[in-house]
Amino acid sequence: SAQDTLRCEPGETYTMNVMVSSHPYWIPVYQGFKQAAAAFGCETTFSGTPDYDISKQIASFEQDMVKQPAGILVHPMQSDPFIEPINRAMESGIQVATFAADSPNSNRTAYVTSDNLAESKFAAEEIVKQIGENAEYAVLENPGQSNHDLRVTSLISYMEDNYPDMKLVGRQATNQDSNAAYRATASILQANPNLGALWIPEAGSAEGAVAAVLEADADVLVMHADITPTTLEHIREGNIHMAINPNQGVQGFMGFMAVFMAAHSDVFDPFNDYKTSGYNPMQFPYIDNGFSVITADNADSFDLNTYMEGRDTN
Amino acid sequence: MNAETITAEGHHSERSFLANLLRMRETGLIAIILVLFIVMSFASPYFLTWVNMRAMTMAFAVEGIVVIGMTILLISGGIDLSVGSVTALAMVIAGWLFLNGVDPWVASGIAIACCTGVGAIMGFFVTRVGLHHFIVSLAIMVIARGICLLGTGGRPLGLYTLPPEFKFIGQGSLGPIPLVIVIFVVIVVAFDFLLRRSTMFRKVFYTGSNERAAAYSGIRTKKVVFLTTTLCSGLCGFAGIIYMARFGSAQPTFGIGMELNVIAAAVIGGASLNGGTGTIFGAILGTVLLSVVSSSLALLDVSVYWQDIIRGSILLAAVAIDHYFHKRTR
Amino acid sequence: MNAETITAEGHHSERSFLANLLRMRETGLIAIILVLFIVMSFASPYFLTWVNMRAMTMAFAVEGIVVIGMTILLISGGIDLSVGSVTALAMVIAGWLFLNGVDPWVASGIAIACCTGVGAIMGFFVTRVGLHHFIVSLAIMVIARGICLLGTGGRPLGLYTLPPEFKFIGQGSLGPIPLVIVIFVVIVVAFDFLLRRSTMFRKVFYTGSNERAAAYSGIRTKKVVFLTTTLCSGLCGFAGIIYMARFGSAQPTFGIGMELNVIAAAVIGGASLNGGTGTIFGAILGTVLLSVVSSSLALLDVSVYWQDIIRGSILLAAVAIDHYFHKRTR
Amino acid sequence: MLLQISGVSKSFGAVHALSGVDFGVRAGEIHALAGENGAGKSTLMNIIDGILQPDDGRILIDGKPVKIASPTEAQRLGIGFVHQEIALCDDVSVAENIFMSATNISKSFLMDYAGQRRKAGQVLARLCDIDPATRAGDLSISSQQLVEIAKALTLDCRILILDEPTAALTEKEAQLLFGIMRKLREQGIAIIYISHRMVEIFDNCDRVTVFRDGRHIVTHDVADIGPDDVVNAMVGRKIETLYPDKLTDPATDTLLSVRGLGDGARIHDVSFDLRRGEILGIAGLIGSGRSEIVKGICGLEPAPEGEIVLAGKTLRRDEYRDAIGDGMVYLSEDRKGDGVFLEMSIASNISALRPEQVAGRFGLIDRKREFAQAEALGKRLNLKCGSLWDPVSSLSGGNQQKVAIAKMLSVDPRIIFLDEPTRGVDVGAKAEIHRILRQLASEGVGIVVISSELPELIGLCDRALVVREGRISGVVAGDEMTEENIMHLASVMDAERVTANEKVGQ
Ligand SMILES: Nc1ncnc2c1ncn2[C@@H]1O[C@H](COP(=O)(O)OP(=O)(O)OP(=O)(O)O)[C@@H](O)[C@H]1O
Ligand SMILES: Nc1ncnc2c1ncn2[C@@H]1O[C@H](COP(=O)(O)OP(=O)(O)OP(=O)(O)O)[C@@H](O)[C@H]1O
Ligand SMILES: [Mg+2]
Ligand SMILES: [Mg+2]
Repeated sequence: SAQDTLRCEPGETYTMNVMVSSHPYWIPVYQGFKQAAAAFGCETTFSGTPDYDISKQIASFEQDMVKQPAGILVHPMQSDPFIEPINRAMESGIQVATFAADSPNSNRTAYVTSDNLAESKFAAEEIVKQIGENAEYAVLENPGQSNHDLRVTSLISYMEDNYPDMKLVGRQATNQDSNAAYRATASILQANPNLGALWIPEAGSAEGAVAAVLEADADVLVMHADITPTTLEHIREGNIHMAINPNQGVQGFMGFMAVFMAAHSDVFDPFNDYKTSGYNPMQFPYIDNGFSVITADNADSFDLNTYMEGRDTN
Repeated sequence: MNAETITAEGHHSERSFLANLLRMRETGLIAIILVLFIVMSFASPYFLTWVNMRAMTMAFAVEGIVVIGMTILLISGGIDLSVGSVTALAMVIAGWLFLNGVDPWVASGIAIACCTGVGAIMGFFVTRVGLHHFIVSLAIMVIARGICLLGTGGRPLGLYTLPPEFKFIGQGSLGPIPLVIVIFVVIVVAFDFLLRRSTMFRKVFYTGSNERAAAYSGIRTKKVVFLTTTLCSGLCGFAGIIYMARFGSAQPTFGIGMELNVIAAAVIGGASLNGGTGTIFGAILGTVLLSVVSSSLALLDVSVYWQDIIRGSILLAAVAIDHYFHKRTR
Repeated sequence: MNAETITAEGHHSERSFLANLLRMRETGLIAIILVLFIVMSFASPYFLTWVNMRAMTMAFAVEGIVVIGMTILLISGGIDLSVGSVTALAMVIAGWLFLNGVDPWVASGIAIACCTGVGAIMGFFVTRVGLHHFIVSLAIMVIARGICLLGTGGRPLGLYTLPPEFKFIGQGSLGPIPLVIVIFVVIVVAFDFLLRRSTMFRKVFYTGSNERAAAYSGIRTKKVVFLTTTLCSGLCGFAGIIYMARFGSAQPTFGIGMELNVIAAAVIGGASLNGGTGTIFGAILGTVLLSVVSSSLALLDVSVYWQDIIRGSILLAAVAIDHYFHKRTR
Repeated sequence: MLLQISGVSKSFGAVHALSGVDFGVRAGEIHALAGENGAGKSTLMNIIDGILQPDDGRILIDGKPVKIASPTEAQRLGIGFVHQEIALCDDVSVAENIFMSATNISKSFLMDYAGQRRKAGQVLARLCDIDPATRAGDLSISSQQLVEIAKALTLDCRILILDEPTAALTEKEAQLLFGIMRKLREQGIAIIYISHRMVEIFDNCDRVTVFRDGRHIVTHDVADIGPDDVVNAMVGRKIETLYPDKLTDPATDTLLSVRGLGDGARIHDVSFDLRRGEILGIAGLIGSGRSEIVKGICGLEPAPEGEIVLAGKTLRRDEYRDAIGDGMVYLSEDRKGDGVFLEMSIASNISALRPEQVAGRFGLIDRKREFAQAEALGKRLNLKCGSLWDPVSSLSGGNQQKVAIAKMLSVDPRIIFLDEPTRGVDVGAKAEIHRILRQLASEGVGIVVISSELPELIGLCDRALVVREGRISGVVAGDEMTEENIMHLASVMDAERVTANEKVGQ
């Protein structure tokens, strides 16, 4: 029966593969992945490379393949280099789905991600709601990291398209370094006494930016994406207006579902050509894991350290 | 050859103040910074404001403490790639202890002691085992980062519950001047003076200039190198604590890439990578230069993609000009 | 004074093969790697599989080409922090040209030439202006990264439209062996031979060992340093092209932090940071060691937070053991 | 005239090292160049070799003006140069060092290690027995000097410059070198020979030129003048006595007593006494272990066997610091390697042994006192320099040596061990140093001098120990202190070994 089919065989393992594996972003994702796996009696492993190095991540992906897991949920550091390894894995019977970054030209069965455009659209609307549509704003950024880039560029173009009177007065690269963010924000504040809002695509820079805003005693609306304990506290205290956090748990949970379902696709016989064309019938071109808005009111639910109490990172 | 025997009274007496200034190691650098200040004060009306100066100083003050340690280590002939990790280690250790109920002052003391211990381990591998500073500190950089990650589970520690009198170190002001800047200036002046004048630090120069000749002068060169290595890590620990008080958090990933910035500042300021030369004053000027450039680019809202190119070029130009200046006046 | 010391040529003297092997610079390293292999093949059934070996080799083969350039540069007394940026620069230039309609082979040629030019600029600042390699290459590292970001707007260039015969360089196989590995082995063998035996590369050793002595013997030491600097950047460019062919994309942020890995590999393999010593064979062994350690930790599912600590410790242990070995046998 | 220099000038900042110098060398002559320290000899040679460029003046070879831009150029013109300061590549073999120039211009693509080693062996055999496969950095200073000479001999040159080649050599090697020089002269090669040893000049050279203060003073045939004239031209005054009077009535109380010193490897069972007021010499061949013995006493190198008693107190000898604390200092033979801090100022070099001495309260260095100390000692040693704050690297070789000696004197030591103290020092200063040593001795300071220059040893010392293969093979004093006796004690066994080696070599 279907219920028996949708359970793991003993020893059936699913792997989640990432780059910069020590980054805290992966922690709730992997928790979601594990929780989903537990529900189906599956085993999981967490792998990848601690380095920001594509060769090493590919090597670790290939090593995962050596162990023949049932499926791999991968965060490909770059899309194209992963085409060949992902396809090879698929050919050897390992189902692969991507999350948070995609390899669209590969044969992966699914892609789970946050909608960065929706995030920045929400942020833009919130900024306009708070400071009006005739104001100055600035952004910090982290060039080269695609999701951060997207959060910044899409917010700017959304503003240009919908609120042409909003003026972008500062745009600084801070590369997730709180001290660099402190320096950049201090300068932006100097150069633009009428600055109304600051949009930051990640939390590391937000920590430094808030310090600068507080020091300059400036009345600037700070909003950022992702969350750290420190920015959370700033939200509680009202120094940061709000943060937008992707639903990492959903990302991991749905990521697991995607690979698991692909590995158990025999339960499914859809109305299409999969049999003759030979692809996996369980295809999800795009799953949006949604995002949460963190404000002073709900901040208590977003303390990762509290969440992780009694849970195992691996 | 008309050089009279011992004409050397020169330095104190005949030469004028200006001539002395021109011969100083740091003159070229001061000139570059001045030019930058003048250009910037025309380019941006906000540049020469008290608030901007304060913000710029705050941005390099704590890193400046690490630069001091690095400069002394460079003079003794060493180098330390682990400064960023060790700074983060201090934050993580102190933060972790604090969250586990230890008094923040005690926790900070323990953290600084641990960092000093890390320096001692490096010193051991360099002086006793005989390995090169570069490779030892590279390994320690990786290990210390690992400990940071292990201790925090990779997650930043939120330390907003730190008592206000502790946060005062990083966030408070004495009158209009932030305490951080006061601490920084005191440390700079103290170390600059010591390095120029004390017999103890003179041995650092001897050791870095020619280790064998120093040993043949009865200096325990290994001890000197051991101590400078330890001092550098200890100062990193101290800097880490100030960062923690300032940002109210402990980030395990703090300070990645800091080492290159710090070494660049020291070298711009005249420290030689071969040991034997360098001044604290110069190194701080190097820090100021790098920091002013970054702040100015931000103030002028230069495109992010151009910033790296401009920063790199200014770095190159600064050392080249300084080198030229120095060669000419010597 | 009858102690015959092993110098580079010592390998083919009268002494027995075994005795020679024991005295070789690389013996300690080979022993460490062997032990690691034996331990790992017991610890993981997947370790000694063809697929795993291939994956491990692929992971370091291209970086190994950069290691060769760095080793030669280190021997001549230099160092290069810009290798990662310059590798990325090659990818970006070639990728950009290709996307703008240039034939990929021509584009690659231009990219390699540009990287060689970057090396020439560094060489100029080092030999003509008289700056230190460390600081020049640091500045170039920042500038080259800026150019990469500027050229791509910070976004990776997708190059899956590269013609298959071009991709073959990075993705094809000769029989069971990937072409990348073949290229790598050929380059290693060629440079190892040249460095040991050719008169041209001996001058690199002389220059690095004592620049003055070499200059007094009529060697154009500046030219030597200029050429090794240029060669290193050129090899980075070549590596960048292979990466591009392999990954079918050009990433402006590629190779951040690569320099430390590459220098560590060369130093583990016996290259001195003071110049004058080093072998290609040793440096490649160093690369193998670092790579095998990384792969093994991943294969054993060691917690990421422990991986750094273990990697750092093994790095430290490897140089210490090697140093001890080498001191004893000399 | 094979080589003609006319009107060459060179300044370093305010220092005029050479002012309008004329100088010529003929093919087939050995031309001595003499002058005080800092007279500009090495500077001129560096100009001839293309290392420095003249500010003014011309260089003619075979009557044709040439511009020598680099050592490579000089090599092409047939100029070979043995530098005053040793410059070898420590990391490579002796053979490779010797053939470095050849490698540089070699047309062949691959190195011929075996051939180089064979040929290097042949060249070295004329001078000493050094294995050409040895790493150059593992050799003692004197052996390195021999390698430098061998290196120059392999050059196919028409003009050979030897800048104080014998400063670190003993009589035996020096004589071998002179033999070679004479052979080269017969082949029509011009040799410029720089030395502060008058005997060498008068025994081996054809003509002599004297420089003073960067100017050419005279050139004479050696046959026409005597050593006194040369010295007179050099220093502009007469040197009364090169060596001060010796001790007339030796005291009997012992200052330092060494018993059974040994390190189990290179030195064995060394025992001797140093009496108050005497100057004790140590003689021996290269590599006999003279330096090792003295370093062992000072704790600079481990010598666990035996004991050392200084004024009745047995010393602990863990490190050199202890020795300094006890008032024993050692002047190294390797000036550049472990004598001076080249990039640091003269004043801070002189205060290096005990910076506390020039410090005021809280251990803070008082620049005035540091300066005064350097000034006083510099005057005493007749140091020639621009400013005392200039780096030591700006000094001539002999003046660097004076800085090293001043450093020793700065701590008012009880015992001074000097390893080749007058290496590279000119006659005037040498006499001055001798006078100072004698004066110190008479003030009760113990003086031990290692010197490879036997006339100096005999002229200066009251007694001399002779060392052979790490053991004391004899003590000579008074009339017994002759070159023959010392050489005999130093080399009986060695001579046998050398002949044996030569047989094997053939
Ligand atoms: N690089 C330099 N910078 C400054 N002054 C220098 C430099 N080289 C040499 N001099 C000065 O030039 C003068 C001549 O030096 P030189 O080395 O030619 O003397 P020398 O005759 O060889 O003496 P010695 O017998 O001691 O070797 C000295 O006063 C020395 O201080
Ligand atoms: N570090 C070393 N390792 C191996 N052998 C050494 C070392 N140092 C010196 N020796 C050798 O020990 C012997 C004694 O050297 P030492 O320098 O004491 O001789 P010396 O009598 O002072 O002669 P000189 O200084 O004129 O060479 C020499 O054969 C020398 O080559
Ligand atoms: Mg000289
Ligand atoms: Mg000796």
